[in-house]
Amino acid sequence: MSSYIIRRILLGLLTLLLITFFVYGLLRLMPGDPLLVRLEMMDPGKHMLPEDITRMREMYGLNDPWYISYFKWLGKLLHGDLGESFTQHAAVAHVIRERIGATLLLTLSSLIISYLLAIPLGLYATARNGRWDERTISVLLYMLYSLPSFVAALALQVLFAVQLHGTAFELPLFGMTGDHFNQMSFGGKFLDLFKHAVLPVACFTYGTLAYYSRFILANMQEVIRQDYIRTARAKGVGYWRILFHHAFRNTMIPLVTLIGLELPALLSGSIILEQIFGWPGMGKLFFESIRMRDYPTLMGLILMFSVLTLVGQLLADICYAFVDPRVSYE
Amino acid sequence: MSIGPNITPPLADAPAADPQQLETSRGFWAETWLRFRRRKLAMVALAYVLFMACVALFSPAIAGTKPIICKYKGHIYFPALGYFHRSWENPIFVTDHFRNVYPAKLKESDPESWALWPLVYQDPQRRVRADEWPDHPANPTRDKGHPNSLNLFGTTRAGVDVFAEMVHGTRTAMLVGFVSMGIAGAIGITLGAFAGYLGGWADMLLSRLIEFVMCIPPLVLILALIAVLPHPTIWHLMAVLGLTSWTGIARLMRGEFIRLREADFVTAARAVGVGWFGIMFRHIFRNGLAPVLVPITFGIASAILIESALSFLGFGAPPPNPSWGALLEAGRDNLQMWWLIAFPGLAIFFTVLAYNLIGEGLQEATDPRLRQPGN
Amino acid sequence: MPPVLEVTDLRTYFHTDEGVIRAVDDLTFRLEPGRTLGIVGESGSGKSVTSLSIMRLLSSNAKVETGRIAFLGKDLVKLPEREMQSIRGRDISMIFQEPMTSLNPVFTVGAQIMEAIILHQKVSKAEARQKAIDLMREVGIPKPEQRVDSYPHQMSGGQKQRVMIAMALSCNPQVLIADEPTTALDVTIQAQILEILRKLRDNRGMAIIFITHDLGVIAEIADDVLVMYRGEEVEYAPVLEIFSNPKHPYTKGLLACRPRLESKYRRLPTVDDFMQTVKEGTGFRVIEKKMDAARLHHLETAGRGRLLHPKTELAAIGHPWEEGYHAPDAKTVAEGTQPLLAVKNLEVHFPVRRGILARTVDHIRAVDNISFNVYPGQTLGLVGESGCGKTTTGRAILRLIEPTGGQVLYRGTNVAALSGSELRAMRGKMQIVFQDPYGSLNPRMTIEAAITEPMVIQGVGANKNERRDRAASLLKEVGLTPNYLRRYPHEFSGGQRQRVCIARALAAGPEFIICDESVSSLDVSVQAQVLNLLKELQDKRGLTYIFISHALSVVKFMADMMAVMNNGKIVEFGPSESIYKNPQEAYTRKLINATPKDDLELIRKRVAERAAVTK
Amino acid sequence: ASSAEKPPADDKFKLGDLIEPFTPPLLAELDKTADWQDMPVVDPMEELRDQKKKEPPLVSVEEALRLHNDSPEDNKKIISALSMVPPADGKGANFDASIGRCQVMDLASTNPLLMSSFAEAEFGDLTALFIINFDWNLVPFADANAVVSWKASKDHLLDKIVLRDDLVWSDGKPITAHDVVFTFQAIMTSKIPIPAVRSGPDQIKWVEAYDDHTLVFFHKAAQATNTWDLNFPIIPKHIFEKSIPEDPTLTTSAFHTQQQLKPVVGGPYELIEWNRGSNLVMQRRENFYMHNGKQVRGKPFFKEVTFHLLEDGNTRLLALKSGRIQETELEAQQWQTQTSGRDFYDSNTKAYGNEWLYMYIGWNLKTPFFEDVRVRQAMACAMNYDEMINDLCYGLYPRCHGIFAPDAWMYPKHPLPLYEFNLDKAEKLLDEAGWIDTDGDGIRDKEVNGKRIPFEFNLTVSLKPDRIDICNLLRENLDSIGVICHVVPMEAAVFQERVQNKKYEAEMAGWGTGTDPSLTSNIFGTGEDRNFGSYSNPKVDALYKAGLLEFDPQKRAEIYGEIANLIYADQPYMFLYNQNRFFGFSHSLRGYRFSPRGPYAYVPGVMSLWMP
Ligand SMILES: Nc1ncnc2c1ncn2[C@@H]1O[C@H](COP(=O)(O)OP(=O)(O)OP(=O)(O)O)[C@@H](O)[C@H]1O
Ligand SMILES: Nc1ncnc2c1ncn2[C@@H]1O[C@H](COP(=O)(O)OP(=O)(O)OP(=O)(O)O)[C@@H](O)[C@H]1O
Ligand SMILES: [Mg+2]
Ligand SMILES: [Mg+2]
Repeated sequence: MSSYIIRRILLGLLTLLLITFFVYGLLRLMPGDPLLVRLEMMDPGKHMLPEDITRMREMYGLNDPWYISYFKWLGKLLHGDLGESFTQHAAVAHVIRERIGATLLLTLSSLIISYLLAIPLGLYATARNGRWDERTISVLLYMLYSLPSFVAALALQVLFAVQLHGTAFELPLFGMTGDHFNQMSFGGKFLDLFKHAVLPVACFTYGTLAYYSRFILANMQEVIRQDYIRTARAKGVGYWRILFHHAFRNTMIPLVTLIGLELPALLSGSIILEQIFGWPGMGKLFFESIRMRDYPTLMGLILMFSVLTLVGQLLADICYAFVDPRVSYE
Repeated sequence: MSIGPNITPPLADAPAADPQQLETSRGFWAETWLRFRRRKLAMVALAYVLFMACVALFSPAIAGTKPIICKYKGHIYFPALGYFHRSWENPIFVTDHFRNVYPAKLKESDPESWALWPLVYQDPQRRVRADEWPDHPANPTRDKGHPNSLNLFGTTRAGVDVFAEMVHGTRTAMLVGFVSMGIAGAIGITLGAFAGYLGGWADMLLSRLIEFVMCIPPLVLILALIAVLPHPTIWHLMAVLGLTSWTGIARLMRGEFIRLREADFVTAARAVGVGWFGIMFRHIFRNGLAPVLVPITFGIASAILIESALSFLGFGAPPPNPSWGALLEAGRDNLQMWWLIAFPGLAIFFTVLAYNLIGEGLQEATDPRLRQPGN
Repeated sequence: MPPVLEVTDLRTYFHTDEGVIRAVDDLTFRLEPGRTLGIVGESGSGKSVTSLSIMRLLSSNAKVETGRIAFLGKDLVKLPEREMQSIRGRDISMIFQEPMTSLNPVFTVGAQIMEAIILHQKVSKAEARQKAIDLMREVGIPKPEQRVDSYPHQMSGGQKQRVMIAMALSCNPQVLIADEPTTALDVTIQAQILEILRKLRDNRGMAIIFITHDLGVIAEIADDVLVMYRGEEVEYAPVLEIFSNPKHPYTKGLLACRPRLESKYRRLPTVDDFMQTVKEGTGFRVIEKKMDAARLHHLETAGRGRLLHPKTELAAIGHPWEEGYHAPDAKTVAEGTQPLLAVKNLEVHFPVRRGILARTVDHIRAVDNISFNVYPGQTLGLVGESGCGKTTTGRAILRLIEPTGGQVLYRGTNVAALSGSELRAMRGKMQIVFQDPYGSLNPRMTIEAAITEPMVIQGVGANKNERRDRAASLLKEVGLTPNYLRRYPHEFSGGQRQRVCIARALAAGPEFIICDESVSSLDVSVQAQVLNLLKELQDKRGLTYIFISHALSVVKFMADMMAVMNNGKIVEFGPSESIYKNPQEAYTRKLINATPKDDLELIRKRVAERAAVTK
Repeated sequence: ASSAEKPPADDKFKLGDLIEPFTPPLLAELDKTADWQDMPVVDPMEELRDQKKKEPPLVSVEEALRLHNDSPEDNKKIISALSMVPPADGKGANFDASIGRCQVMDLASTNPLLMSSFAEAEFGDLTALFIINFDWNLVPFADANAVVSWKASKDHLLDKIVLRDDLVWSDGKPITAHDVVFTFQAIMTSKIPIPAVRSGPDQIKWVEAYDDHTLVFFHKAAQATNTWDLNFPIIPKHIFEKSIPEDPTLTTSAFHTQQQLKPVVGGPYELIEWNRGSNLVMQRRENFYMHNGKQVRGKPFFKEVTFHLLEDGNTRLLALKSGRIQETELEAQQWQTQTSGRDFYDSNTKAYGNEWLYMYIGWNLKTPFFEDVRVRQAMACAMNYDEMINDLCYGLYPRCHGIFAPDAWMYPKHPLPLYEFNLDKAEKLLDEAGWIDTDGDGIRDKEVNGKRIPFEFNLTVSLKPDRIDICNLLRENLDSIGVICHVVPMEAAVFQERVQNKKYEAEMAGWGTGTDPSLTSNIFGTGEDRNFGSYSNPKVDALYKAGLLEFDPQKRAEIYGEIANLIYADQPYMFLYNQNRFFGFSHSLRGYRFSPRGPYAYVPGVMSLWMP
């Protein structure tokens, strides 16, 4: 196993190299020019002088062929330097670091909550499959799935931030922290973050429930009719324990795969919800960077996503051997 | 029963056993279909999808401002076909200055003419203006286009009828979902199956490929493609969607194959001499279907939404192209106009529901343990 | 004494696409505490369905149509699921027929036993673990401290079966339903298990329903016997009664055709020699029949005598050819014949892994340096204690497991060196019938597909219809009806599945077959039919078999040469008759002696003992 | 972090390397020859107060707050009442108030030299120090808060400015003429990536500080726009002197990162908190208006100003309605549909300003389709202007009359008549231009360079639904006269690249107004930077040259008016509409007024907002 992991990590580094190389090529292939999209280009009064454009092009290394730029980027990376953002006027590492906390707060809690809800929902659906209550719940979930998040977000904002304004249930309309956050006590900070996170997390979560619970249901149905479930029943094991312990354990391979697939989403955030809730997350950053063709920032983000993706897959693969003893990597 | 001293050797010289009462047996998939047919909800869902397909196919006959068929200056024309492709609408109507308004012009230019009109006189691409059709005022614009008897689902900001747009948008909605998920499913299942079953180096390579594709941000890829493709069309969009969204399916399939390749019945199949292809796709695949059905069914539905997001990036069909997603997008900017969200939202909901019911039905139908009559 | 369990007019039907299957039709019996009811009957006659009906664990398409199952006066048929659940395990527990698929693959066997213990007894985890280890030791699993942490797939068939037994016993139930609990066990272990059951019955007053095909076992343990045939009860009487004075022709036939170690038959009689069934409306009628002399003569003389190794080789293995010692029609393979299969120093080791990084800390030497030859047309019997490596040997020969060392030569070619397509072609010639028939059938393939598939691959049969007809006739050969073709594996009884697997192995027309416990779940009559078929084929087409079994009588009937395995090694190898007559190893002797006996004397003795105990 | 990279030897950092060497004469010499003329030194708040005195409110504040803004008259009333400012002593103003404002875009940097976006400009207005500024009529002046006197030489080549001596940076160090010189040198350094601020200052030949307060600007040429070149923000020399050579990007070194978060500023407010992607808090600077314990400048009205980053229009409106912010820009449809009810007017009001911002569809004159002026005119006839204005623009925008707005001083005295929607005329013009459907496929075509090409072109547009709708309207009309127009919405960057590299056939976009009409020369002048459609008219070129050298306002207006007419006749653009901007204000807010460049892009601008 350990040799497998080491081999995977080495291969992962190679993959990473390939991915970044390829993506860098793609980035440079994208139409659009980081200098031409700058706002200054559209300013009716002050505009960028052609000489300045040439000069900055040189400075940003845009005159080099893309593969040369890539290797320059790589060289810097090996020194632990992600370069400087074209648009944010800061080091890429700094820009990303500023967003990580906010993004994780949103995505991680949403991921946890959605699994915490979806697993019982899926199990419940398995237990009651085909009955009216299960049908109702799943239709509701599908309804939520098709409800656009911007509609839900607005409705929740109107309800909690406007209608309930002044009551105990009031929730902040936007932002991650309240005014003067830095002056708050630890508990106050926690409460403040919590209140700000409720609505975005809710919007982030509800849509995924249908998918996860349906996924769990599908896999459970496969397992629930196996003979060993009958054995467990013969032992007198309670129904829920059978579902949760005996059957659910056998659906772990797809579930672990799914979680592995979701891992990179932890850092990708959501553009729409971040915009609506004024949440300083990674989704906006990524989108903005694409919009502005901010290659260094994009590369920093993609490197991070890629690492996370690879780690997610590796973890999933390792977990296979844990959740199913028949799988081995020797 | 012929159990007795004269045991008939089973092979070589085996006589064709009494073929009288042996029904021809159906294959696994035929039987799946048989069981599927018994699931009422799934069949209703399938009927819904087929209905939508019909709507898509006959959209110009349902809503449009061009006659389905007309006789004009002694010839028969099918101007409504112009909704599928502009060149299918006869140029004579341009030459004769119809300016895309048929009812009055037909009579004016040729009093002899007659025409068969679509069910609803509304256009998916433009606003219907006053006096085009008897007693038909101009479509309301701005936020005034509440659903009414003439505009069943209301109108957009520009006065385009939402009902017509949705009817014609069905085409894209259906096509994008099926084609893109078809591609994704085919690639994902095949590669996942190979990676999981073969293991070893093949798995190492294919898994790296999966990771590689996973790490490419679709947005970047799409924008880069715009540079390469001079005129990206809806087909390109479907291809890109398909080519980027297979990774999850592949991973899930791979997981199932890893789990099942050690199963005894697989060993048994190997012992019988079944080749890798047979083992993978006859033996393992049907047993590992459950986890991939879910992403595929959801994928078909969500492709509808992605399509609109992408055509907004200038990828895919150009703007007057009617699409559910585009309506939702328009509604997003103006939530007062609830009908822009409600109707496409409902359509998407029903589609999600239908695909999922079909998926559920399919999954249950493929499980012979659930074989029981009348259920 | 009031019965713990009373079944009246039980009817359990399956509703399928092909119509209603009356698996159990009008069954009535009662079970008193401290007594054992043995159920015997044709394979597929509804024994398992009866027990599942009692447990209320039938699949969703089955329904108890009428009848009453009274447990201590409560009708289980009508009991709410909640209460039923509390009865299961605690009051009634069950050993399932197929232990391979009945164990949860992702939990260690220890955990599965412990769960049952913790569920019904107030003990801590550590205590439960200790208890589980004790139970495993009790049922004869070697090194239980190590084995508690094994996963089901790491255990041999017999070991899994013992885990099932341990699990069922751990709950201390009032009623134990044991559905063929010893099919995969060698006779010594079987004796040990029977002893445990007896003790539990006698000391705790546990009532047992014991389903088996082995009349010897019935004789050893049962107080009453219920004989089933096609879902119906044909005879229900105390054990002595059944053995001494069977009434129903089926029972008579059954008793008549059980194989004996000392039997002289070349072919075995089947119940069809003693009775005939005639269709009558929806049911059937049985007409008794007498075996005629011609038939008897046929049975005693058909086919060839034993075919032994070449004389030089016999000498080399310590069984030199002695004229007169062997049966008169015994022959040896001509000198210089190339063996069909030569196994040389075969080794298969499984790593034992520990810890998070799953480092290999030890090896289980499942097959430890064994060598033997099998000549064309021969049958090699392979016997040995459960878990000694028989299955592993078989799989390693076919390269279904990569051997750790050694060589397997098939007609002189090294199997390990074959490429993918060559190997596939070779597999057309070499077949294996797996020990676990259920697991080895694809749950999503009809058995028609399963049986015709090898034909397609090996190019047998011109078209679909022809292949189907062939499959149909194969089914008939193994005693199944052709309209089963469209069923899926889960719709069969254990014995039926076993026969499906045999039919599959025969489908491609192989020349060499490994039969791994292939007749263990068959009633004696069907077993006889299948064994006859195998012999017939051997005569006709010179097939070669490796026959793995625990039933020594069966091995003796089938095998020319015999190998006795212990702990992964072959401890004794020679002509089967010589070994039976004169076992050299203590281990072999033990095996032979432990074979259950079913002569009336013994039964009388046991009944008398029982009477003394129950007084 | 990148300091490990060593630049090549000849690539050494040199401050002000873009400035031609020049030895300025002594001040006494200059004073002798220059013939100084006084230039306006104005306290912007005072000017605003004077202005308000000249235009008394049309209604009372209470009435204005009760009004629903449904007509231009109401709009005028509301603005006139609510644009009032407190008297010089600040009576009536609540100096403890804080204001929450929102921005649709985050700041990229807090360094005024790197300023580019609207948000950064507003931040600059609050925190940065400018010497020369301009008012809502786009008339430049020297800011009396910073300047004692401003004199210009008669030949327009010199400007002499004397700074006040009570100016200090937020860290307490005095602001001197040397800071200005340093800033100019920094701007004119090639290694420092200053994208936009350099245009303007690059027309200055030299800046000399004769003492701590006396500055002389030497211009390269005598042009009417010279004073605009002095409109740049000042940065502290003592902060950047050492750090710039180490990190010319101004942003990435640890020191500069710190400076970004806590910049040393010269303006009325200073930054105290900046959370990228979410908000930014500024605080009133004590030592801006107090000097040696004495109040020397007007006290800024707010204690604290917070910028919230709110990209979503609905959220912005909700934030305003629920009182979380006091002012926000509204989208047109919000103005139209979501701000007319009680829930809005109960605690808010709204107003709009006519801006000199026009939308157009630009033709690429280098394509065979649009080189002929008749085709462009035909296009102008094929647009359904009424529907565009009334339906697609909610009737909120006026039609565009060409490159200058009718209320601008440079709008022609005798404008050309506007094109009207007339498909018959359009068809006629197209026929004349040779675009006739010869092959009978319903699409007009023409032989160009021996090849018959159909009239089928792409109309590129950015991803804005309202713009796409308008393009679509044109498409529909063209379609009915046998011209195929594909509306191709494009992501902003692609759009920019295609357009700026002239790889397009037609595009829809808009131009805002600069401070001076001469700035449009780089859009319509032959071969100029932003002349993406390759329009060329020698007369226009000549007039632009003349306009730059003309100092008489009257004559300048005539010149630019003529340019406007020439361009309208040539139709390089199809002129669509002037886009107004809409704002919602809390009832508690006062002092807002609009300019042609929006409500705050002038002085006092944001500084005139206050709360009673
Ligand atoms: N799920 C099912 N669907 C349809 N028929 C079934 C199903 N399970 C069992 N049967 C049929 O019911 C009959 C009784 O099966 P059962 O398992 O009780 O046999 P059995 O007596 O235990 O046989 P064996 O000794 O071979 O295990 C058989 O003919 C079998 O084919
Ligand atoms: N995959 C495995 N991993 C570890 N140990 C294994 C594995 N498979 C089998 N074993 C062990 O190898 C030994 C031999 O197993 P095998 O199945 O060959 O026994 P067997 O002789 O067929 O027994 P039975 O008669 O009970 O079926 C057993 O002790 C078993 O526990
Ligand atoms: Mg059974
Ligand atoms: Mg075995």
